[in-house]
Amino acid sequence: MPEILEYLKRGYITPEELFEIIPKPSEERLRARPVAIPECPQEIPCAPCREVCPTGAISMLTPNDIPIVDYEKCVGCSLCVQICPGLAFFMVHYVGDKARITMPHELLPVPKRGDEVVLLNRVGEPVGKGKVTLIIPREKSMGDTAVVTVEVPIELAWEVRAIRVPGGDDDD
Amino acid sequence: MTEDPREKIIICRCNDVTLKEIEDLIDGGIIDIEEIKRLLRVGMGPCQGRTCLPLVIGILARKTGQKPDEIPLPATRVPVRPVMMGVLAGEMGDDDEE
Amino acid sequence: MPTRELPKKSEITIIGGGIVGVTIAHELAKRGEEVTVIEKRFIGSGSTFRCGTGIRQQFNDEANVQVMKRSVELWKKYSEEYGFPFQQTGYLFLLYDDDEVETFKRNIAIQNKFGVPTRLITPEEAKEIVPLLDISEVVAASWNPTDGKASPFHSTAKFALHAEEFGAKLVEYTEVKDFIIENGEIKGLKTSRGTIKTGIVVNATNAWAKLTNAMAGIRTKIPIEPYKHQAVITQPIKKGSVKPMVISFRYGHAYLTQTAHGGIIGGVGYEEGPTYDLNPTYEFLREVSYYFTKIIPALRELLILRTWAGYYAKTPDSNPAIGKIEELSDYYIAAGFSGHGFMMAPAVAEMVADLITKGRTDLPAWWYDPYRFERGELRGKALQMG
Amino acid sequence: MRITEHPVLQFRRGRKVTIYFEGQPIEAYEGETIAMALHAAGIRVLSHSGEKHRPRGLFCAIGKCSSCLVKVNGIPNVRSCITLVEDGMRIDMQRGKETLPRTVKPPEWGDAPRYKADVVVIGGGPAGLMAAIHAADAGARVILIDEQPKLGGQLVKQTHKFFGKREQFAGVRGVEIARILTEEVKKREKIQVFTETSAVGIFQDGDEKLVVGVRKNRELLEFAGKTLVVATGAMEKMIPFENNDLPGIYGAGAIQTLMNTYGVKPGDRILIVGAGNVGLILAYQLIQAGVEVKAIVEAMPKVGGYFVHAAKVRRLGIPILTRHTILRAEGKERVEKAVVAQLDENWGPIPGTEKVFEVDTIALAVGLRPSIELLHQAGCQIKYVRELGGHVALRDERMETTVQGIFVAGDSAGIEEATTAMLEGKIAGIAAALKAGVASPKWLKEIEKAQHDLEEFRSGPFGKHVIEGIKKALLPAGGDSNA
Repeated sequence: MPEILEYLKRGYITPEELFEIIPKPSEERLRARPVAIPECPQEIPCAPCREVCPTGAISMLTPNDIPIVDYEKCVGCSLCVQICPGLAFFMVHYVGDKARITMPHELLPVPKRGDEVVLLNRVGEPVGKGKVTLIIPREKSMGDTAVVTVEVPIELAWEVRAIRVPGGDDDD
Repeated sequence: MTEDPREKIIICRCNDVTLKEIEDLIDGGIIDIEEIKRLLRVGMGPCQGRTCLPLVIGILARKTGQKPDEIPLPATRVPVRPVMMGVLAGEMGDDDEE
Repeated sequence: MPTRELPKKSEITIIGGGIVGVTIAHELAKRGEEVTVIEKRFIGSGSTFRCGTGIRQQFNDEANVQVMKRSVELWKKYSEEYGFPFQQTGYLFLLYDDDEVETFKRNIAIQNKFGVPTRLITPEEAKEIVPLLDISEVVAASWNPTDGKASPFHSTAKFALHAEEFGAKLVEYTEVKDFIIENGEIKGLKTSRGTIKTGIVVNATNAWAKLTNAMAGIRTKIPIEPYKHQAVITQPIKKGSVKPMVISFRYGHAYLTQTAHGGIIGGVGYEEGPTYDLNPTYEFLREVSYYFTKIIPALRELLILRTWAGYYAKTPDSNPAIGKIEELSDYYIAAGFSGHGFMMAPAVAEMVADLITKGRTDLPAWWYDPYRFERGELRGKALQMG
Repeated sequence: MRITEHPVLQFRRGRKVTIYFEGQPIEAYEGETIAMALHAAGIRVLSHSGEKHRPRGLFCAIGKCSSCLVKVNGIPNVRSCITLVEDGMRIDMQRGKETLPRTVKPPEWGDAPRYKADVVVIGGGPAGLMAAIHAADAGARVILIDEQPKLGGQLVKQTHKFFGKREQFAGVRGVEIARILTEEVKKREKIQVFTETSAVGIFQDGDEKLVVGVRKNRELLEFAGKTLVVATGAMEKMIPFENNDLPGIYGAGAIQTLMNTYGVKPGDRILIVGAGNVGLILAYQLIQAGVEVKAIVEAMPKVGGYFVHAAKVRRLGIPILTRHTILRAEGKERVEKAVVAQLDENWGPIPGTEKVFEVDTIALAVGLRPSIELLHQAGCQIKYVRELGGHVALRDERMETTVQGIFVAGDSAGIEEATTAMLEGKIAGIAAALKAGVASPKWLKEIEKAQHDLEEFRSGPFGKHVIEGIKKALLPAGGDSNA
């Protein structure tokens, strides 16, 4: 039996594991403008990200290949984040000593711009607080999924992948 | 006497048949699914065996070393859903006074 | 527990492990005979486990009344000795007009002559026995409280168990492929598990009897044909809701009763054949529902869980062929029960065992003479349900 | 316990009515089933079993398992999960086997109305809808029957977006796909739709296939078609563990029905068994419905479903315990606890690794198996194929079974995805129209395109597994299905 990949045992992938599969954008690129990061390491039959990308930045020979983003072509429009059925696309943008993480959000409540939210890592642990800088509500989203951008300390850029909004059911 | 946990594992809900009852029968040499059905009434309730017969096939396969595809699936007969006799007699529901 | 090991030899070999084959083996073994049953699948799997469970003495001819009277005695005796459920909950024939009443009066006279306590009762008395009945069209009923029903599974299993205790061998999952015959004498049988030496063979294969006869090379005309007979069972209801077997010739030759588990079981006279097809049909589903709800209207709210079919191995006069076939020594047949095999089995077993061990029997075996078809001496048609 | 706000779904409830359970008034809404209304009122135990007197409640929620029988207005054995509430309805717990009412009029014989079409499609899920649409477009008069009040099958319970390509609805939520396809069906005058109608048998009637149907459990209908597409979907598997019949243990589909169809919270704290796609998607949907998911346990050493579905629930804090199984449920009349344990190499629980979860609900997402009852009854040759989820009908490349004129599509042909179900439905629908002699041969091209799309969709590692299974179920080409 082939070795079972660690991320399949755990159900999440570490940044180190991810960057063995896809290249990590350069610091320079991360500072230039938001860049799309697919956390989609498994070959599954799915292609909408490639199909919506306005600049053809996502390469994927067949729908069963994993998406690879050409970071230079990526304009940071977030359409892939909006459409991705697996909610596996994120955008990262370094701004000063902060990073802005753009992520899909399909839970209630949907935060408002300026709200402070709890930052969650890939296993749902709170790792700090951050401010919402942008919201694309569901109605305006290409893929019927609200997209939230939060500003986080730069060292958490590759940790934060979800938020908890105060006032939600599981607010603590 | 300690309680056998298998007595609390329900294989057929309709007729309350437990894992123990089925395994005991198989241990006693009854390995024909049709015979198991008739003796325990497993799969003969209102769900018509939908939930339990695949489980029985699994148990049989595990205990007898047969492959699941070697165990014939018991016949499916009409009606494949339980139907009220009055309906089959042709009585129409809507103009029926109750 | 039945085996899959075929013995090398057996004095007597019975082909067919239904209730008839098993009770014959039981009776012979009890008498000290060396006997083996060979069954294609498992004991009872042919038609026995598909039967309607009824056991009645209400027939319309002397022979069947006598045989069934003896059979009920044996059912009672063995159910007590072996501990399987046999309930004398009676048979209730619902009668709807004077002609029917006249016919049943004649039948009752025959039954009473042999001590079967059938009597004509009023519709109100019938409703006391089965309160759910619709008696608005019923003018009388023929009621015998000593008729009954038994579980085919448990009774056959017990007969099998005790047959083995008496030394009989029951070999399951073994198919007889051919007869070994030398100079008109049976020497053995070839089976899917090898050969068995045997001198006496009983054909107890009922629906498959003509195939077995053909295998034995029998030329005597014994017309037994398989007919598809369908049955139905409903979701269980409170026990005691329908105690006796209820029969209505007016409504589709229907018969229905309640099983020990609580479901309403039965069938109607809808029958197809000759055929080996056993697929239940839409027509049956509709007819059985209509007729059953005519007899017991409350059944209309009850869910049908399953239908299935078994064989009525029918002869032209609906009586079985029981006896020795002379063109081959020693070959016996007990088949063609036309839907009565389960109820008759214990008496038939006695009859066949008598014929094999003593060459004669006190029971009226002549009525079932296998040669009557060839001679054109058909019996009066046996009263057949369904 | 009704859900009022949901991130994806909107619940439009009917008029408020009162029903009585064991004499107690309970608030319900028109359009709800009895079981849903009782569940919303916190009632879990609906009966005690006939033989061993064990408490029983809802399990499948779609009228198949008969675990939810109650007495309604004096009539026993009513499946509460598929019977709609009516104002003033009296519901009582069923205690073993019940008596029948004594004074009832016998029903009169009535001939069932017979509806005729070129193609009869059984099942209005993704496969059946696509079969009906394409058969109609290819020129066939179509009858489409489905058991549920709404078309869409399991799609109506899916809040997640689908995979695949955009022309195959990738990126669109299941509920939305159901709505789009239902609209497409309604647009076509050639399609006659019968909802709340169960097919109870298939018969050959001369040259025609006769499907016997029962509408709303009370009305007998007959559907005759030249050809037939069976797209009856799947059924959830059950697993043996102690007290696996305790009220509060539900199939994943039942939980989706509760929360996504009827807006009723299945419970407050839940354990999910199974980390395949169904279990993972269910976990996410539960969070969306405001239910606390304690954990997902999975017997395999890895997540069986798509990784992205797992990552989605992990980052919301839900643990996935691989190599774990459920040992038993505990509770008097309903689930109070779930005990799980780690598994060793031989799939045996390791003593001392038991973990107890305080939950009121256990969701079983341990796999699906094809619903083949009608195909089996109709005489189609059936084979056990592990890769396809269980017993399936043998079929050729156009989805025709061994019974000429009976086609199969979707999960009832083998457990896969809604996307492949839709493609198979398209193939079966067109092939059924061709076989019925009403479609022009140019439609063969559309079949080829769908076959190509299927091939593409299945070209990854997940599809390989399915392809292995399909090989085992595929009849040799060159049958006379090329009519």
